[in-house]
Amino acid sequence: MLSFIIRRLLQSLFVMLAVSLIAFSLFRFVGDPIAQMVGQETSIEDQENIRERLGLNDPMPTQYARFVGNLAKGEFGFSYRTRQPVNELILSRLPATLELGAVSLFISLIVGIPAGIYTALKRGFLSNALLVTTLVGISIPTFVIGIFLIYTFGVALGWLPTFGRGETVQLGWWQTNFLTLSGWKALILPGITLGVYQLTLTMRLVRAEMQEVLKTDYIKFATARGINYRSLYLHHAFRNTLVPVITIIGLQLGGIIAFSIVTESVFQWPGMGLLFLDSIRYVDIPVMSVYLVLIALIFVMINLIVDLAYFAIDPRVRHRGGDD
Amino acid sequence: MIESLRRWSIENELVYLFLRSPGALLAALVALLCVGGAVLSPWIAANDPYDIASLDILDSLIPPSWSDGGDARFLIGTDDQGRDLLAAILYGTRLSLLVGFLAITFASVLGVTVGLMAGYFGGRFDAIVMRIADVQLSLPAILTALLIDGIARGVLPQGQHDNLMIMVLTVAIGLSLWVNFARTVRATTFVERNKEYVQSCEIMGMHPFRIMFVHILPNTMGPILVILTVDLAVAVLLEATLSFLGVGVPANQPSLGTLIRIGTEYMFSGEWWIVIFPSAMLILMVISINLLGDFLRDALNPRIR
Amino acid sequence: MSALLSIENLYVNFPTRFGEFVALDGVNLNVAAGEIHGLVGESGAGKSTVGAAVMGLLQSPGYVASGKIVFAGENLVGLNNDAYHRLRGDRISMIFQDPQTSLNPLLTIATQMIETIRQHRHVSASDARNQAIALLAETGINDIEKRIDDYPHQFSGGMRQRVVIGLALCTEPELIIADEPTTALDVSVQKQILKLIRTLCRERNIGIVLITHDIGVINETADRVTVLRSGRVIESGNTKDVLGKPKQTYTKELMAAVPRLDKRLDRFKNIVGEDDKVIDDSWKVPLASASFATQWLLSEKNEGNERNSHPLLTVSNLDVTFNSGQASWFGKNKGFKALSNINIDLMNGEVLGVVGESGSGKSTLAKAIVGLVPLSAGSMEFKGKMLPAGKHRDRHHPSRRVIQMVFQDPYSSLNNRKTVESIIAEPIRFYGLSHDEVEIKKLVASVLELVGMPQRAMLKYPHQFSGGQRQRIAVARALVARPEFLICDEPTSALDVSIQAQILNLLKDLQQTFGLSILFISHNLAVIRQMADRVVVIKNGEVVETSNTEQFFSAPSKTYSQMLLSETPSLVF
Amino acid sequence: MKLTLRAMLFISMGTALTLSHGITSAETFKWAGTSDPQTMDPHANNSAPVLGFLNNVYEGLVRRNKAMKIEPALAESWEQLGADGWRFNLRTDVTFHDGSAFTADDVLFSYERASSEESDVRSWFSPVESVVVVDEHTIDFLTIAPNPLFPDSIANFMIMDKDWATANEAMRPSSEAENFATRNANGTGAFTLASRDPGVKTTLKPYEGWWDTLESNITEAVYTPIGESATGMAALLSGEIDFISPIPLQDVPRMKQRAGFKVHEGVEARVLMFGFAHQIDELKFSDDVSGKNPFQDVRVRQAAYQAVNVDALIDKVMRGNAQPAAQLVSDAMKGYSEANAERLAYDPEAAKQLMKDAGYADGFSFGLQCPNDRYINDESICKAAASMFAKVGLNAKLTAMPVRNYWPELREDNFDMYLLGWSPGTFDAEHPIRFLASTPNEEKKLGSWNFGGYSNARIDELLPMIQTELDDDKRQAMIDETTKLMQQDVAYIPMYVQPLIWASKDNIELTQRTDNFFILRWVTIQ
Repeated sequence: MLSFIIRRLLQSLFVMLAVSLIAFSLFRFVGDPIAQMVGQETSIEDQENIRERLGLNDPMPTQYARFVGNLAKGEFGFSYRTRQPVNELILSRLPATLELGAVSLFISLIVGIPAGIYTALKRGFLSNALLVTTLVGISIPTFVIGIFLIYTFGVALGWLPTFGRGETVQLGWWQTNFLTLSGWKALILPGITLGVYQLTLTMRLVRAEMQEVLKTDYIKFATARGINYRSLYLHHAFRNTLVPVITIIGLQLGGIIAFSIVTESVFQWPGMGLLFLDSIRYVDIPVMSVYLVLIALIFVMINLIVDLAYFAIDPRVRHRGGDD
Repeated sequence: MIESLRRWSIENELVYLFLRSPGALLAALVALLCVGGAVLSPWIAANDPYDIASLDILDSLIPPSWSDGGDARFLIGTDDQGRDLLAAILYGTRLSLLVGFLAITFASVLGVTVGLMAGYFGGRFDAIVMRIADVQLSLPAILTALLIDGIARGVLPQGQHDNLMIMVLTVAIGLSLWVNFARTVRATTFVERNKEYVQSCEIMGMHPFRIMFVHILPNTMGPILVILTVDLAVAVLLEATLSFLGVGVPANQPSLGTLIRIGTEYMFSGEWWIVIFPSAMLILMVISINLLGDFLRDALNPRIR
Repeated sequence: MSALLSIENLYVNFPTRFGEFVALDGVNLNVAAGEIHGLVGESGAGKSTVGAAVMGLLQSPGYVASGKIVFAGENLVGLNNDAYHRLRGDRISMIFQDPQTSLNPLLTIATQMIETIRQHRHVSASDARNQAIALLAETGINDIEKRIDDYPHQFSGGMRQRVVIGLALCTEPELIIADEPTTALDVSVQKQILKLIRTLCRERNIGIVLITHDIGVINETADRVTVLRSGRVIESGNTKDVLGKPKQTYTKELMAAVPRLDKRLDRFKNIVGEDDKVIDDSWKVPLASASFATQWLLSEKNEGNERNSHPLLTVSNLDVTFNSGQASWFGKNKGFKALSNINIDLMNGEVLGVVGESGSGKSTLAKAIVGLVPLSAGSMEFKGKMLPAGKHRDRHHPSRRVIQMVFQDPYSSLNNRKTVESIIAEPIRFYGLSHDEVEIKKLVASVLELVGMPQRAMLKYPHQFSGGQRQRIAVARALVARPEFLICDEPTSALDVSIQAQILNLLKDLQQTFGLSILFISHNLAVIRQMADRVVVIKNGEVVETSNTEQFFSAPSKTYSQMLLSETPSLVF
Repeated sequence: MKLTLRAMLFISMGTALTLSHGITSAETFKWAGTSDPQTMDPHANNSAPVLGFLNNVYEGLVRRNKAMKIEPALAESWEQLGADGWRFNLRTDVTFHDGSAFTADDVLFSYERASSEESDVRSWFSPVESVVVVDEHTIDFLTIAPNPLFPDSIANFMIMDKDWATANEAMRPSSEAENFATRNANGTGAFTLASRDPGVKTTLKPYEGWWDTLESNITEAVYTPIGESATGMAALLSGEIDFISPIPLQDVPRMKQRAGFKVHEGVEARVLMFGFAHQIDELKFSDDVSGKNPFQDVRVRQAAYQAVNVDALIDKVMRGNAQPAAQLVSDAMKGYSEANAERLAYDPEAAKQLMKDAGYADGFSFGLQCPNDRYINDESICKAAASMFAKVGLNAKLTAMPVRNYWPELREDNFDMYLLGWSPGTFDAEHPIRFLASTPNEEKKLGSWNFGGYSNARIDELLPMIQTELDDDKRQAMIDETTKLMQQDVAYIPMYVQPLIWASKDNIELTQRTDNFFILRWVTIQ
């Protein structure tokens, strides 16, 4: 178990190094940061000076080594755009994205799982209606859903805010939406926008897995023993779908964070996705690099948590000692 | 004709199920219309929206022909450049589908090859490939595409850039989708490689690649087919999203996504047709592809991870 | 004796795209309390459908078209699902075939037992637990107080099946449907489980419907038996009468097809026709015929086909260890020793039988010989030359052609996405035995005919054939390589007895015609007896005994061999 | 369970609190723009978003009034010291937001800071030789050469408090890591920086101790950047913000009709133009012309000029919200050349003839580079223009890209023709001549944005004379001559002056200045 975690962490380190290397070697091509840093009257000479000062003239391996070295020392550098320390900048945006992600994940699970179970068990109008509705859900681009929601609920009906986080409360460095009404209201539209796609995936996955599990011998045997249907479906069947479902949900979290770029852009949600888009616009290499490494870290952590969840759910994995 | 179809449907379960699924039939019809319209767009569109010489800025923003100020020449109106919107949508669909098809081709070739090899060889190779897949997964689709696009803009010679943009998009979208194929094919290959027909090939001394591509590959086709369909929808959406974020296809060759992006700028200005029609087209197309994917998934019932 | 269960004129239909399929065609059956009623038949006979119909768990879209299922005086047909569900487990229970898959892997034995008990009886959890422990102890699980909180995967196959039986019994049902309860088990375990079932039946006065394809099992266990074929009852009555003095032709043929442990037959006689399907013989490749195949196969005379006392294959001190030395992230893996110190000689033209229980390593031996697994020690010699093992065997090594293999599962040994023609033609092309496409086509057709298949089969795909037909195709594929040495790894264990008899006949014929040397692997002693000249018994990766077949079956020298023989259900009446 | 209840109670109390907090005074003004000012340091970034925003917090010695004319700010008055430079007499009653007094030392400190290596605005001070503190409220800026426009050129030179900067170790503008002045401000302006969350929200509050009288009745101003224009529009329409700048042109007609909102239209200082690759000897992106550069032929350039239907562009793409331009500055700028106000007529036939005369009767293809996120409808303008070019045989291969790639691309000379918008930072006609018309010369820092390498010896000769001429009429004559030369050469194709389109609720009164600065002290809420 411990050796498994250590092995995972080592592998994760490799993943993160790879991501940071890729990230780093790619960003040089995104554009010229200097042009974004200075006004139009700055001379070429001065621009060159800045370039030199930032070390942008060094060979790529040198820059990468410096970047990794600094990361290892816990120095994340400074944003080219705002000159703020990158860690501070990202940390200030992290809560917004995580809260949005959590809400949309919550929406996708709270609706997706029951709907998935229902559609797996029952055929009929409601089941088909659910399947078709959610199909529409994955067929509409996120940004169209977002704009549509803004237009309907923000502008036409005026019920919900059209952008931003609303009032937030500061808990230490964590800025939260969850403690104010306006914060909650601000979460609804982006939460739905981001959650719809995941909801559909969750529902369909739960449905497929349930159908699969329902065909197994142990469910047939449990049926033959007259276990009541509620326990049969929830205790016996659904529990057995959890391993694949958790795997996919883990992967989805990555998707949520990625798609939050679009959602955050549409809703002007001040999270990491918006920060990343701004960073691309301004060729803010330090922010982009750290963002991607952080995404990789989150992904790796999710993977690890998913693996550990297997231990909790599946006794076979628990006893095998988790060699993959 | 009907009789032969009936007989065919009895011999082939897929055809049998297909003919009995109204949803799938309808979806296939819509998809066929979309693809047909897209492929034939040069012949059925009233004008060529890529031919900038034929555009007249004075024709821009004309509403659909049935509304006030409409123009009979432009059935569903024109966009901000004076393009016939219908023609632009047809061409845009063509481009979106082209990118989609190329991307899933790229993704499937890469993913299937990698998945077959990982599943067949297992061990170190498998571990390394799956870690790379992890890296890929931790750079979610949009990020990958944004990055690739960024690089391409940086490294490709200007002028070549536009021509290659479609290739770049293909690679970007393809790269973000190959993992699906790789994982599924790998899982299927794990199962297949322990089957005795594979062992019999091994005993004969057949080359591993021949075993993989000639013998195992056809047996993984069911799941691959489903992923192909689903990912085609994903690829088309992804292209639209990328175009929405402004990193998609070049401006003078608008895809559906670009058309929608342009259209959203007219959301509050009353020129609703610029956003409604391309969106409707995109949604209709993606829904029908997804419906087909659904049908295939249920019919072939492969385990998809 | 009043019937506990009485099935009257039951029709079960399955709508398919080919039209309505009649799975049960007017079945009548009576089971009394305290009686084991055997339900025997080959695949497709509808015996499992009977069980499912009684449980009210017919797989969709199947339905009861007409007839009655009267259980304790109540007709179950048309009972609403809730009432039926209350009946299940409570009064009627079921035992499934595969103990590996019939227990929920995520729940402990205790959870599953207690839940089932409390589902039907108003008892406290601790009472239920005590009941469960008592019951499981009764089924013969040792140390049950400690093990009841374990998960299914922590038990061996036999123990799991005991748990399954415990689960089926825990609500004290009046009737149990046991669907192939021992098929997945080794003979020794099978014997114990059958004994357990019999004891429980007697002591608790439970009616049991024992569904199986294994006539030996029926013979040893059932009080009465019903023979089913294609959804119809062929014959029914006391086990001794039906099996010993069959009245119907089908039953007679079926009995004749069962390999006998007590004597060796040259050929099985009175073989049941494959199916009632009309075989389409009209399609032919010009000039193709079985005799052409024979001629072609014999055209290049192999010296190994001469029956003599020169060893064709010598295996010396062979060890196979899995996962050894494979570096994991932390330290080395010790590995699992599948075979150790194996010494075997196989003479030219001889059929050597290898027998052993599951996990004994007999398949690993086959894999080692064909080069699929590496050796960790020892060596092999083939035709007097070193036979490189595992990866050291060159892909073009001559032995790759002359050693061919027929696998156990005809459903997985043929590639479903290839036509039969390309499956059989592949070795011809691959080994360069012929480059003339016309000849290849002719050969494929001829070999098909040689193994008793219509030539037209070459146009079809494997999934269009039954298991026996597929196995014939697999034999044809092995044959076209012009092998000198054939390895048959459980070639008939997935087949019905009548089909098994046909395949064994085919192998015997081919062996005689071509003088093939065969390594014949099977867990079924009766089959070994019919096929082998000499027998090797393997247990836990080691050779227990090697002797001539006749000698082995009349007087086995080792205790293990004796035990194996005594626990195999026999047809001696 | 009890705990959860308590938690819920806590949450509902929290919401109640914030609800009551939410009802703020009517004078809270919420406004939005496309991008966030990158820094609060007035010397760290010479860009309109930063300088425009900080004009509300910091002040210069002089400032521009509503009509863009220079008026006294921290300097009560100023006078020319002959040819040597300028003397500024400072106000005595000014305090910084932290209460400390404003003196000539602060000006000297700010000069040193703004002209330092790390500063992004040092180019403003290239004509300055030295700065001398005369007394506590008098300071001299001595220039290298006579500089008639010096006070105009330092309208955005903002004064920082020396003690505050020193105490907070912000003596120099931040170049890499931020310093205290990046997110904090201590100016003398009408508003203080109350809070700053970069990229999210910035709050300003009126400064009680401001030396001037405040027109505005705002008690709090909250700025939010909103990148998506549709989102911004939605926010305005739903009433969440009071003001947004800019709004998309296409939304103007609807917006004007909507009850409760109004549109503020004005003209920006920015002129949009196409530039040519004058210098290169061979087109880089042509499929059919090699070995030569047709744009070196003035007839081809004129053909391109006459192929563009600027009126149609303004009417359709700009929705009638722009005025045509014949030169590189708008008529609101100092030095605008009245004598050269006429554009060449749109005349595709003439253009075709010119092409024929130049030997390109069948036309040729070339690369047209365009930004897609820099100017209003920039990409649409290029697309429309490309189709106009195509009609006379100029087959433009259009590449549109984000500005982050655009400037590097232009610097690498990867274009045959390109789109450029120029806003003269000094609001004087000399500015574009210096940057766009003089022959590129890195040493003298001339022609640094003259990507195409246009060169005219006479203009190079005229520029220094314009820069030092003190007499307005003589100076105007020289500018007229330069403008004429550029028109003759068709150095650029000036098209139109970009509009300023702001929108607000109709209870907002404000003043729109051509530099696109949003000046809060002129905003009142009714």
